[in-house]
Amino acid sequence: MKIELEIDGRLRKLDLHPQDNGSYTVELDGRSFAVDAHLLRPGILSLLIEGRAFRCVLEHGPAEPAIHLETTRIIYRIEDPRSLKSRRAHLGAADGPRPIKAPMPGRVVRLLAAAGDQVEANQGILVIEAMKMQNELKAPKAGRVSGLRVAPGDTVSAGDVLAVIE
Amino acid sequence: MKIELEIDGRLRKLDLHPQDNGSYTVELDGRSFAVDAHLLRPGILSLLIEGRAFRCVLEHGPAEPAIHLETTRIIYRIEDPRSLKSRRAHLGAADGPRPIKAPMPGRVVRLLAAAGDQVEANQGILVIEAMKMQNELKAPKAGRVSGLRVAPGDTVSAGDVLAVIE
Amino acid sequence: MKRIFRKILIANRGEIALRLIRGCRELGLTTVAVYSDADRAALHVLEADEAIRLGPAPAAESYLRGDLILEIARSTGADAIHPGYGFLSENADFAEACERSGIKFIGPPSAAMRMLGSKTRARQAADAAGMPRTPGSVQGLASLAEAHEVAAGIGYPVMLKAAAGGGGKGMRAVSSESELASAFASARSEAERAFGSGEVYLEKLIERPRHIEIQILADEHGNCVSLGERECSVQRRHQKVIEEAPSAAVSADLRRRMGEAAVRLAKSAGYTNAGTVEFLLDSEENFYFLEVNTRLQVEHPVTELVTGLDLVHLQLRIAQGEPLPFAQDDITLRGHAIECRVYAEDPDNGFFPSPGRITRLLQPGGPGIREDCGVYEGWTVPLDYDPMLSKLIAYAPTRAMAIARLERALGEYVIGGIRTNLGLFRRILADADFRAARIDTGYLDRLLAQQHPPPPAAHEDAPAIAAAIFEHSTSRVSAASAAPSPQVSNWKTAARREGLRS
Amino acid sequence: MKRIFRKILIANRGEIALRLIRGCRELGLTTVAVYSDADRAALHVLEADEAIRLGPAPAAESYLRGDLILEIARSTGADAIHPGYGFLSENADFAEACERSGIKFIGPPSAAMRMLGSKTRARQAADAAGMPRTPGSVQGLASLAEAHEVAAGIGYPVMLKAAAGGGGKGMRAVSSESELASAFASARSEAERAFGSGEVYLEKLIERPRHIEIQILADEHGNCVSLGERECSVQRRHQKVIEEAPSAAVSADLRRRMGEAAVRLAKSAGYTNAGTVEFLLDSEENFYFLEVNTRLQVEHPVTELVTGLDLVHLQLRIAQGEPLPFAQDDITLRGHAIECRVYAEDPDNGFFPSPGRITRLLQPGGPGIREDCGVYEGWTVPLDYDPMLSKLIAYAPTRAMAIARLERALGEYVIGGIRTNLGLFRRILADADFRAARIDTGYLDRLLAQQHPPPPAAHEDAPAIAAAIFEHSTSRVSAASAAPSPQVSNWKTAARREGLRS
Repeated sequence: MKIELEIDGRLRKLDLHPQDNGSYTVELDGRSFAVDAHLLRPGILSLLIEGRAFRCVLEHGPAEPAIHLETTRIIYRIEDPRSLKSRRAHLGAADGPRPIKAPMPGRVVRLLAAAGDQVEANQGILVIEAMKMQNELKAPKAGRVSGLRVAPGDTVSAGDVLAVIE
Repeated sequence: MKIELEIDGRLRKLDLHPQDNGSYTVELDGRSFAVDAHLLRPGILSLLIEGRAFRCVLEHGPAEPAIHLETTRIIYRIEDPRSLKSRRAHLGAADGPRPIKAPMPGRVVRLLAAAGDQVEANQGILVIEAMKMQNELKAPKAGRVSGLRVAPGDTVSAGDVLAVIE
Repeated sequence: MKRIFRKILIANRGEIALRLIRGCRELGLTTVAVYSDADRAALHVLEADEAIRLGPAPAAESYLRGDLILEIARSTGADAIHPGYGFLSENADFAEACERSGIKFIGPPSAAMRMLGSKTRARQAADAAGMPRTPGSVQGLASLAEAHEVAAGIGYPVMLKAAAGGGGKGMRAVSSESELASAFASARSEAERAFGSGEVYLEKLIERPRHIEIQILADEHGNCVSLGERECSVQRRHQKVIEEAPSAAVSADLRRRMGEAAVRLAKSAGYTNAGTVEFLLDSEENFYFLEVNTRLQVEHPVTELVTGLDLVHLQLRIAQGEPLPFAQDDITLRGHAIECRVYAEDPDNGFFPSPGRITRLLQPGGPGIREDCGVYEGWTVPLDYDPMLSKLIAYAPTRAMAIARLERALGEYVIGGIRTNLGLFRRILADADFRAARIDTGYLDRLLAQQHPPPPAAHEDAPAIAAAIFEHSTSRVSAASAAPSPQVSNWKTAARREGLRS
Repeated sequence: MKRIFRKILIANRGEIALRLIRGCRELGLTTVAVYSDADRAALHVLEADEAIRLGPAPAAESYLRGDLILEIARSTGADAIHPGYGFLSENADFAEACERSGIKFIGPPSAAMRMLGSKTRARQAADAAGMPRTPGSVQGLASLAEAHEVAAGIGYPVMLKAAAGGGGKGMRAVSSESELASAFASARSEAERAFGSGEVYLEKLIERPRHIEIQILADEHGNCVSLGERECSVQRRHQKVIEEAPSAAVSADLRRRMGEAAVRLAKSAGYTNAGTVEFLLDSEENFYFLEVNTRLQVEHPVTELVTGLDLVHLQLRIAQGEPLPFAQDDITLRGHAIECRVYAEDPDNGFFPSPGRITRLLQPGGPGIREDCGVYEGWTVPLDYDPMLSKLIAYAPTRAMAIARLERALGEYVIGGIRTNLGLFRRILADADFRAARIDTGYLDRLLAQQHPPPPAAHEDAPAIAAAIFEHSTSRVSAASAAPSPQVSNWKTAARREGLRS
């Protein structure tokens, strides 16, 4: 089974050859590993790679999937090898308009910029309140504010696009 | 929804009338309760009955289902109201032949009785070993040993009928 | 007066409500939980003996409704109310309403709360008790002119603080005269907004102070003891993040002197039950009275671990009119304890709160680890309250071993579905200054201002291999659905795929 | 000799393997786990840094394969082997093989193990060290005639014991001369079968003794200290069930005298590292040497909690050649700790073992609770090893509060899918004799012989209502499968129904 994924900012190509009893031969970027894998529960994997032991915990939340491995949390994204479109869309989006999304549900407290304003990167655009704290959302790049769709007092959900910097 | 169940040795008849937000009116043996129920996870229920709070944990193992409630574990059995057969079979089995079942997987170590022997209630019939311990299986009632199907050295699974006392 | 409690109403939520339920149960007391609509599925509702709905999610309509809580105490036959921390715990009016209705408020008398609850009045009490405090005013500043006068008298830099303050609100550091006017105006209006009182006062700013606080216990028979100090210098925006006991900066002699000062203040105010006297400590071992917290603190477990005592049990016994079961000389400290406040917030993204559903929870255990946790796998952290999920506390013979033990426990800990500050603790615990106990109240903000490299990868390829195998096991399971096992359900498979693709 | 460890091989499984991994990690040491085929999915494999397969499930083909384990230690570059308890931990041949191969065995020298491992040789050593023991033989009985002679000399009742014994095997109480011949024959043959040696000896039977044991620590520089006693009188068929520290029956003076005797014996044997000297204590406060366990004990956590020390860290430091970091006078006991050994067995059905899949695991937490657990929700307890799942330990200022805390924690604890002895602990902790510490090694068997009423129902109707609502929510979910949520899967629904109907 061939799998292509983007992990920790890198594209990796793997080929899994299942053997007996949960062991695999893995080809990864041209190298070959013997791997022993055992799923303890859905989402919790005991992985032995050449004698080294890893506890790998799959996180499936509202955002991208992630692997918790020792003290790190690593986001990944499975690529469909037959479709290059999504990958291009994902990797090539640095220059276009950038949205400001609500990172969590909350209420809009203040607007710090107006539609049409020219702003610097990291300039505060609006403030939302959640869990008794006020949090400033900043411009991801320099540009012009557009599509500012909320007003003070509005309730927003995680992932809502609140404004776009063009 | 009408439910009939056998619990803690009693037959109980309930009628659940779901209200809003997880609350129910429960009719039980002619009385009526207001109950607020919230499933935290599958099998874990927070139950409020007239202000009293209960943590109810459903156990579904190889044997009958059970409820863990505070410090007790209570076995139950849902009865199908349209079928009296299973209930009769279940409640009326005291006098007939009684099986001796393996309570856990293990290996037979010794036979203490032979097929055809007349035995007392609680007399040892055979010994099986599991988890480094030897455990004597006893006659559930006085009677004649029949169907002794195992020999020393045999491996047995939980629930296997090893002998019958007639 | 000797009282016998049978039933206690817990006027709180989250980890502290659960901790109080446990403490009550261990003393044979039954508990009444109260909950808002956001908390119907919370652990404290699950674990209490009784549970009564308060109202909608906002605290003002639920956990702050003292009238409703007193009514529930009456109707359920509760003998006493434990307020925990936050919410009504320092509300003298509520304490007084309890006193009037004959239901014991587990905490000090309302009169002592009023005397010590206002920072300006507490500063006056400190003067009367002869304890050191920062130079500055002991009453609210009537005008900007008065502020200028006081600041000139003690010299810049100075701090403006709200008399009713807490959590850093209404607080401004002022480094020179030119900044005073605007700081005075903004501190007043912020205090007015936050506390309904614009009273502010002014004190000398102590440079790079440590935050050291003394735990006291006082019974209703005139006995009062101190249980040593906690160091809470690791703060972000005036919010404690890590607390420990004892402090590496406090010698036995300093501990004795600070403890005596705290006890003197408590006695002068007619204080009873548990309380905390907060101090700033400068680099010359001078300590300055800061404020009194007239309640159980979030960080009380570190004191419990080094003293071997249970503060909640003692609160309950004191409130029943029992004398303290020990004298000052019986208190000995042993070992070292460190607490991490685990929050639903994202340190990699400006510490934004991160409410939502906890899809995975693997908790640490074993020797020397205590966790006071208020959540479970499947719980949805609500928007409406503070984002604390849990307190992870390590105890060991020495500070170095307590750090090592916390690092070990953090390595076992996984919270999935929401972001948390677990990674921040790993960073702090690995920092050379923290390990050497070179900390002050500005320490964490300085650390966070530094660039920090991401933690080293455990293995270059393991994450990619794990992701691929999760994906492979998912597709294998789908194909083999003819033989379902409790381990891998078809539905879960679908859920995992959705997770992977989203 | 000073050694520096970097990597430790853990030659064990279950909770103790996990506890050792944690101890190593806290000292910055990496760990190598070994596992049998039955344990591929075990926690110790998941949590170690490295993991190597040993062989098939039977212990003789895996955890008892000293040759294989040494080979793995060599090939992984481990500096030392920690044997835990059981398996190879008291195997002097294995310790000697480690010594020869230059890999440190974390425990005493093989010579000390040989001297103290045989009960008859240990009795000779006790005599040489001038410590009290039960009257009787100090060598194996050559014949029945010699047995008659010794028994007549000390008077009936007497005990026959296997020199290589443990766990009650090869042990017979003999109340009169007429029983001796058959008891002698059966003890010999049982000892031969169990240990490969039929050597038995004979000692005076102490009536209703308490089992009291002293923990010692000895370094390689001639220092040896005792860390107080543990009381392990609550036993079933000579297997410990509940252990506590300190013992309610041991005064400070008795503790000092028993500790001194234990240290004297250890020093005379050239003992190093952790060890336990077991005694019987009669009702007149006379103590009698029983045997030495030349390893870490299952019940070491209660000593850790009352001394504030970490025995695994100290074992590792001693094995690296470090001197003990404290002297006898530095050891103080504080508070009370009680441990429950949680087993997969069915107390309501003759204590039959209950291996199988753990379908539900809710673990207690909060103040004063430590759990050293070796299992997880979803783990299948294998047939092949002893049935211990976990150790639940409570610490509190007093024995009464430690009992109350354990009761609270047991109320939070749920293990589903297999049967456990959690209910037995609730029964013991509620028993008036246990609460008054009126216990001896026959206490639990007497308690179990009594009829006992089932625990009172929490609520007459709640269980039936809960069962009905579980059933109702199941059918509702099936109907509403158009909107699946992570909480309730269709597959789970099916599984629950099967459970309900089976």
